[in-house]
Amino acid sequence: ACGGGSDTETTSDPAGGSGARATEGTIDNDGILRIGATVATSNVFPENFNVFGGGDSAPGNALFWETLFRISSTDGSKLVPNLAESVEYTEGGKVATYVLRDDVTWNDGEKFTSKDVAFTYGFIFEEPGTTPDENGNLPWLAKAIETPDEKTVVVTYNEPQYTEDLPLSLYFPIYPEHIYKDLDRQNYQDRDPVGTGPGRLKKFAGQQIEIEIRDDYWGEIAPELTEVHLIPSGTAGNIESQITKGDVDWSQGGAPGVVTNFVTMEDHNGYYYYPDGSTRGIIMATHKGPTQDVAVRRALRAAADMSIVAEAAGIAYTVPSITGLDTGIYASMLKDEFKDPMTPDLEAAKKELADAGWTVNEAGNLEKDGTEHPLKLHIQNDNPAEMTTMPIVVDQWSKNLGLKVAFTPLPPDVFGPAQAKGDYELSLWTTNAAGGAFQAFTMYMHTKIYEIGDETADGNYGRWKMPQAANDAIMAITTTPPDQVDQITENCQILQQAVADEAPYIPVQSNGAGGMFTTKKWSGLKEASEIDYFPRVDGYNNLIRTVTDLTPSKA
Amino acid sequence: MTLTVPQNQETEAQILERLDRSPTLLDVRGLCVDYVTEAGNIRACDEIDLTLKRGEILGVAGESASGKSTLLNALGRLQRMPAATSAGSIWYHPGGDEPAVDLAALDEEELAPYRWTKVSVVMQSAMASLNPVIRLGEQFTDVIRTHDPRLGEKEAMAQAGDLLTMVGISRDRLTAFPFQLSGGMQQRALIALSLACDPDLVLMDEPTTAVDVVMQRQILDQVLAAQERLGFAVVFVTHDLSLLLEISDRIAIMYGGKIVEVGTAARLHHDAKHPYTRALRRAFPPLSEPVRRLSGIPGSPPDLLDLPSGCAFAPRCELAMPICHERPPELREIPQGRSACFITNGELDDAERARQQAAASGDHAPKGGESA
Amino acid sequence: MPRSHRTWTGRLAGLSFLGQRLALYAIVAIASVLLNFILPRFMPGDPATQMIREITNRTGAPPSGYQTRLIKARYGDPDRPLALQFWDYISQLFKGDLGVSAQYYPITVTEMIGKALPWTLYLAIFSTILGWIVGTYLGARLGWKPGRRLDAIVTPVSMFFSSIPAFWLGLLIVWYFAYTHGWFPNQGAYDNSLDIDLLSPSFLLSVLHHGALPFFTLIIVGFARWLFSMRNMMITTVNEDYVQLARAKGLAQNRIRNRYAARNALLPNFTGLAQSMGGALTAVILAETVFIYPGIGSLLTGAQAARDYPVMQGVMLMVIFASLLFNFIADSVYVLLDPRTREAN
Amino acid sequence: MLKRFLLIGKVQVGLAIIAVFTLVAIFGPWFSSTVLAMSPQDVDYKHLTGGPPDSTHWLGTTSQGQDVLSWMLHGTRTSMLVGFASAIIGTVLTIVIGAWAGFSGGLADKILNGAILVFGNFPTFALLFIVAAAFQNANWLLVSIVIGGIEWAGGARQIRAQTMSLRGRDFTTALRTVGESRARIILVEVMPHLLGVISPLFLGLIAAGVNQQAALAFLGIGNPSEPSWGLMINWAMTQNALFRGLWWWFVPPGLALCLIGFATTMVNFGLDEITNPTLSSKRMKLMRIFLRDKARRAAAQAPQEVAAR
Amino acid sequence: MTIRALDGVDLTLYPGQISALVGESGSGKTTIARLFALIYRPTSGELLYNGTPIRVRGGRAERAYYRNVQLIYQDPFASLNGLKKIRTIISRVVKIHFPRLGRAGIRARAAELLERANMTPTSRYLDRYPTDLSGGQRQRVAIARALAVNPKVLLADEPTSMLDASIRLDVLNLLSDLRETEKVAVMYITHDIASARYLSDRINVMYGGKIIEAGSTESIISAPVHPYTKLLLSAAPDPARYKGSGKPTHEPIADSRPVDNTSDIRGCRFADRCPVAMPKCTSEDLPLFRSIRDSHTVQCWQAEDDADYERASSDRSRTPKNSAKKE
Ligand SMILES: Nc1ncnc2c1ncn2[C@@H]1O[C@H](COP(=O)(O)OP(=O)(O)OP(=O)(O)O)[C@@H](O)[C@H]1O
Ligand SMILES: Nc1ncnc2c1ncn2[C@@H]1O[C@H](COP(=O)(O)OP(=O)(O)OP(=O)(O)O)[C@@H](O)[C@H]1O
Ligand SMILES: [Mg+2]
Ligand SMILES: [Mg+2]
Repeated sequence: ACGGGSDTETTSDPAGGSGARATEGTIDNDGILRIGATVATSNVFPENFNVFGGGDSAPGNALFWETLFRISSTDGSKLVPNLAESVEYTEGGKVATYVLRDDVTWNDGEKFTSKDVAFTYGFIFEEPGTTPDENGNLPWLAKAIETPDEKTVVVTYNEPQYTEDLPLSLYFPIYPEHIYKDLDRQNYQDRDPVGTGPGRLKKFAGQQIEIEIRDDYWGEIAPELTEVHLIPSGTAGNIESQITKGDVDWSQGGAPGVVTNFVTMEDHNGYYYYPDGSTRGIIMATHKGPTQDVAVRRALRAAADMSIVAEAAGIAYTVPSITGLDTGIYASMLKDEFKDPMTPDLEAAKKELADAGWTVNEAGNLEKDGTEHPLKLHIQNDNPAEMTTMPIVVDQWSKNLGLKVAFTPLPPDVFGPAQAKGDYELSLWTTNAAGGAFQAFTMYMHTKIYEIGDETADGNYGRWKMPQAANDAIMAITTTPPDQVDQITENCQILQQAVADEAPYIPVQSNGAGGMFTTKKWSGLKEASEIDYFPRVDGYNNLIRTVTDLTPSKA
Repeated sequence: MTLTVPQNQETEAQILERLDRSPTLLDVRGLCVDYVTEAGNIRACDEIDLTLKRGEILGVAGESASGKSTLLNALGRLQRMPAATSAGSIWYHPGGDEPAVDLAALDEEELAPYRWTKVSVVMQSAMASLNPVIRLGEQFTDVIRTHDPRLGEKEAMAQAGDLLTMVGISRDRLTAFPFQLSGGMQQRALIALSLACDPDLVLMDEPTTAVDVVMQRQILDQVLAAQERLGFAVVFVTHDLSLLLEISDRIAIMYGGKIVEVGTAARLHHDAKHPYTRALRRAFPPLSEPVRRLSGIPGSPPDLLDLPSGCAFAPRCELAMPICHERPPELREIPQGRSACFITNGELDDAERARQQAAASGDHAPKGGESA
Repeated sequence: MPRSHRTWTGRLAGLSFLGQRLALYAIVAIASVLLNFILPRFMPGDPATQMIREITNRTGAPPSGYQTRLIKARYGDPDRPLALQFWDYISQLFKGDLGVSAQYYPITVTEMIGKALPWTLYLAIFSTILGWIVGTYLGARLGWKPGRRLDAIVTPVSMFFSSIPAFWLGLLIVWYFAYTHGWFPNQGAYDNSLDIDLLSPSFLLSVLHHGALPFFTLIIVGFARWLFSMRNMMITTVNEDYVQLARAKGLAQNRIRNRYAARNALLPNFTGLAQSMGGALTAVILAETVFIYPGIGSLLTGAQAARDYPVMQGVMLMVIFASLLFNFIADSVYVLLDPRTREAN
Repeated sequence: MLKRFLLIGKVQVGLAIIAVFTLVAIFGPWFSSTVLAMSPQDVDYKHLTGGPPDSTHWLGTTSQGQDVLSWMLHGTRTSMLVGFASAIIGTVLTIVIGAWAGFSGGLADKILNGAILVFGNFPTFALLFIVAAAFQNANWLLVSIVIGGIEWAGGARQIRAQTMSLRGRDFTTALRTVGESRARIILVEVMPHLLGVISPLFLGLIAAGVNQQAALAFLGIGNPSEPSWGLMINWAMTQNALFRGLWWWFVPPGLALCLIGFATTMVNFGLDEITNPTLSSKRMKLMRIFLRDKARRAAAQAPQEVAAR
Repeated sequence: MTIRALDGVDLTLYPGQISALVGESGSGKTTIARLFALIYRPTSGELLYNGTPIRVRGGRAERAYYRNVQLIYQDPFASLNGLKKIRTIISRVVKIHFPRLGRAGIRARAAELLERANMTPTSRYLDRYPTDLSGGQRQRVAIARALAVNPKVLLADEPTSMLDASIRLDVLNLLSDLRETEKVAVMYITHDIASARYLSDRINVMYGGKIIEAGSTESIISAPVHPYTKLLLSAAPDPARYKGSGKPTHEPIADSRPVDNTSDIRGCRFADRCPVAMPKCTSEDLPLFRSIRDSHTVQCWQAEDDADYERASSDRSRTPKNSAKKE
């Protein structure tokens, strides 16, 4: 990955995107950073920053809300202190004690204290207690959250929760108690967010959101940056065109072909792609159809060259290892044989099929014992990159194995429920979540194997029952304190091996954050190796970190 | 309202004398009108020659599709697509010392001063002739004021009111829309309108076919009364020969786009020279004469796209002679009118005619019969 | 009959015509409300389940307990009897409450439509009226003297124009004028940096600049049908007896054309205008998605992508009500124009 | 009448266009697989990011290296299928409802006419949009049923008016007074008279169906695995073809839509010229020629006259 | 709003006779014909056929009725289905009423019918469409169709008014011949009193939904009593009064409003136009006067002082038991 800046040499990394070739800005910097917000097709903003409401909130809310920790983009998703200075787990992971910074103020001038954290976590974890409910589930908290002093918060769980700070850091920012305590939190339309972040809402202009950068922010932000404007960008083409024209400085995402089109269009244009540790892959049903046979699964996996697919997508993503884990982020954890991106092996694929007694018949269907099994690949039709890439996968199966898999894009409403029910043999979805060894395989825990026909499946849509050893390994990770890295790695490698052997899915893409930018006005986006965050517009803390790094381009 | 009824006191001789004295108003020479259609050009008026005197009431009768309306529209320069005057002239004599003008040669702008002040029209369907969305009053005043721009709106309206009263419609109907009047009233309003600019000639195309006999009679009375008072000439087109006989000074009979006979009402009544005229006369049962069995005209009207080479009527004519099938007879002057029949127009000398007639009685029997 | 009396009854006749139309529209409105209520209930899954899955998809994890309970409380109990649900729906509707957006909870649908609708109306009304004026004017010209060279060129060309799907033409125009050449903006109703201020010239100019492409597209695809109907009606009208009579009267050509021919030929085009508003909204909705114009078309497609049924329903209702309103306005104008509806005997 | 209708140039052009598309719908996929040896799904790895028309890909390739021409050929089938199916459904509804209302009179007519008015005043696309969106992933048949089921009101109004006038026409009364049964009057005697109204309605509905389907597919409603013109435009748009300048991807399907619309406009124009001869352009042309000849003749005569004097 | 199109009409048709029905537009002539053809139903009163009341509604009974009574329409261009061949048009009727005739029989019968309508040679017409025929020929086809059932009664509603003068007479003559050859009763409806005189044996004069005067053709023409009949006679064009003949034309005509059928008027509807109206014309019910010498009847006070007429009854339009019958 790379970033463009006035003082760094531009480089080009085939996997990570391509940076701006020009090193100098061309437009007078007016102190305003304009960020393209991906707002579907409508540029009517929701005028609401209450992220605890039911629906989407306005873009840019990450400039107001911050979490206690943030997750490092390197080092196996370590926690990095943010509003909290540290956390300590005691009593076997059942008690978490947070120490907070004391130089933080809300943007209305009030001081940020432990009661804000207690308030926020209080409504996330709900009523404390020690008796199970009718379903036999214990409440999260054993007792109410304590605030011994302004800087300290003590959370007491009923069970060990070493991993709980990951979701908390990803999704649950701290809210001001003095504002929210008397409000109906869920139904409150927050038009004037009081947060700890650097932003203070200037106004909702009809077609953009104007946010001022306050002086009293606890972090550091370039003094030249006075305002951030969030500008809707209806379609991928529009974002690209706006950036190219200099109307927008930076935007998340990248449409298919961005590396070949957009980046070459203007010297100032740049594009990056940072994997975030999660993976998209083709989930194969282990409960029905020919994919019940592990040989078929492995053959399908070995018969497609995902690097060609990645190239066609043109958004500079990388191909993960055969385990589904990104080869960069998980470099330190991956087994040696899995350290490289997955490669096809056509001969092996054919052999697998033949050995297991499968043939591909005239019609291009798998056949065994005289019955044929047509296959369909279902994907959700609203992702342009996947709409571009999956036909190529299908075509490869056809060219390599003679297998005619029907390419079947479906609208989310049809795809989602049917996938949850396990109706599909092949479907494209997120196979590994971001956030460390546990998160990466969390959906395959034995507790998350669902009966077919169930409405939810927690991601294990293929109903893969991992070997007992692997399941034991993942359970062990949850009870291992985060600092015992070696033990975690060991368990993780057991999981890797299980996935490599049983092929519950075909990893396709190292998911992550792509971004387009121009250095006409602002530069300073850093190399992936230099930073421990993702330069993204959404996701708490990332936006602030990114903005912090930006400096005006030299005219 | 009751009108004075025309008394019909003139004798035929008096009528002829009156016409003789009267200066010529319109002189039509060789007028041809074609309908340009995909199937070919239909000549609906062929070499029409006609002279109209001032104050004359000329009736035009004939079967359907014989070209009556076409002729009338051509006289008023009112043809619309696909009709076009293809030849001939319409000389209008303004009277006094002014030279005659050929109306057929004028373009729309040059015609404007002649329209309505010299020649006005009454069309067959009053309902269709009045603009449904303009109040009656305006339809009067616009023409009055166009031709006499000095008049104010008020005076024009007053004049329009007078005209309406003349035909027995109360003047407060000026504010009405045409659809608020009954059919008879519309027809009368149209007649009033035609007189708005004191024209020399009013062209009337079946102004009474859509109404009842009683209403028809009433309208006619009004037209005739106005005509007697104002002295304009009338060309009156209708199917109804009985009616024409009652009101016209002279009558022209049309057949297949040609005028086949012209004569006074009296002459046509008892001494029609053309077999077609006689057949047409017989087609109307009398009201006061004794009833006898009458017969219609055999065969069907000619197809204008495919006219026979000789006289168009010959295929249906009992008296057709060989020559009738060969070339068309000319429309020639005869005493008290004109005729286009070889038997009566004097084109053939007596001997030749006798020879032809002898030949005809040989194979006699009308040809064609029921050919459709 | 005294004059005052006649106009009085005349007015009554006009009113009763409008009354009938109004009754019809009321029925249409009721039907559409009913449809609007019933359709989402035919759809697979209830809104609450929908919403939960939505959140799961977005965040990668199912919503926490408090969120789930909240969602269920908000989107109604699917087990409540349909009649009662309908009653709730209607009484909310009467209060102007179209519900709450699922996508942008807790923002009300009314607020969202309130921001979007003016832009759509602006596009729809002006493009339709401009297209109508252009088409009708050209049609009247061509129909007055048909068959001339201008007619021979303009008519077939506009025939082709009228067949172009608005959304596709929009794409071509965006591609060429906005992307390739950058002469016009490719999204938005005005410059992002401006505030809505109807008195500021720079705002108004910006609105015009941003509206240029959508207007151009809508007018190109819209004007032709008016041109045909006006042209054909004009040709027919010119052949009417009353126009011939006007000619015979020796009136000035202009007067014949305008007062006699065009005025009467215009009437069907007016009815057409009334009926076209619904269709015009359709074209506008499609065009908005192409031009990323912040109207209800964008709102609708956004809502459909996000399965935001409350917004979809609200927008549909607005579209229907708006087109009924236009119908009614045009009917009223028609009554003014055609005395036959007003003063029937 | 029919012959005259078919002789009009506009009608010939219109029908020819529709015929060509129908043929493509029938034989296109076959042509694609045998002559081009390609299917829409085949990927050309040399054109993975889309390429302009060349000798192998006559209409270029999409951004996933698929052949646009193959897409067009298969898309024509879906689009025309929807066009015809929705037109058949719509026409049947149109006839049944319109003729029933027109013939029965009384209460049945009142109710049916009410329905016609309601549907006629309904912004149909709005309805179509919700209904189609409700049936996610609707295949061509369902889309056709929805389109046909919504688009009948305009036609039914015409048919109703026509049947009412036919019912009042003397010949139907005459048939009653010779003892003919009512059903036979409607089906055998009156129906043929409606053909003149029905056939342009049918054509119009084909175009409407094709267009509505395209509009829906363009908005991403309908079945994304059935290639159709609207889907092509939708994919081109969502996959950024506009910005990337892959015009060959979205121009052909739009042109096809234009042509279908153009064809029906032409046919309807021709029909207008038949029912209202004053609109006949052929006649206008003949008239122009006639007047020109007349002017020439007059010009030729004038000098002769001068000479004669 | 109800329009009383017919108001207490008594009308009798006799076999082998032509009865004319004349009257101004809107007086109810067509309504009578359509009543007889069961297209409309009377609101009160009854229709008698051969003395028995007609109470048929659809189906077999209606067919049976149409075997006796047939209607000929005014407009031959509208009354024949333009898309069917003449052969089909005629043989269909034959088939309905004589299904047992068989294919060949029906064929022969169709030809025979055309022959009776003077359409010879029949082969020339059988395979044509109505659009290929002239108006007179079409009307003859319509008559042939009506004859297909061997009707006893022919109702001819202005059968010639759409036809050209030159062919009108042929149709009238055909009707006249049928009266003799088929002994049918013909009701001839017309505006044209001259043609009524030419064709019919009896004339009924209608005004405002009533038959105000009826009698033999001769007596109606030569000795009309009702002022409206007189007006009708004088208004009709008569070639004998040609211009230059010196013959005086008609009497002046009062402003003629069309009859207003919507108001419920007592007495005579013609009173407001009548030159000789008296107060009692509208204040009392109208009596019916009957000629003492023949069947001439008239509803007008003018007959009161006439020695030839006696009072038959008072106006019965208010009494419900009127009948229109055919015998
Ligand atoms: N618009 C037209 N297009 C083509 N032919 C026409 C047109 N109008 C009239 N004709 C033809 O011109 C001929 C004369 O028609 P015209 O209307 O003058 O007859 P007419 O004597 O007035 O008949 P009618 O008594 O029925 O009014 C007819 O053969 C008719 O078919
Ligand atoms: N369908 C109808 N609806 C309303 N009123 C009608 C209808 N048919 C006839 N009338 C009215 O009934 C009265 C008699 O009409 P009818 O048609 O019998 O008259 P008519 O003597 O045949 O007239 P015409 O000579 O014009 O044919 C008229 O006042 C007419 O307005
Ligand atoms: Mg005429
Ligand atoms: Mg009648």
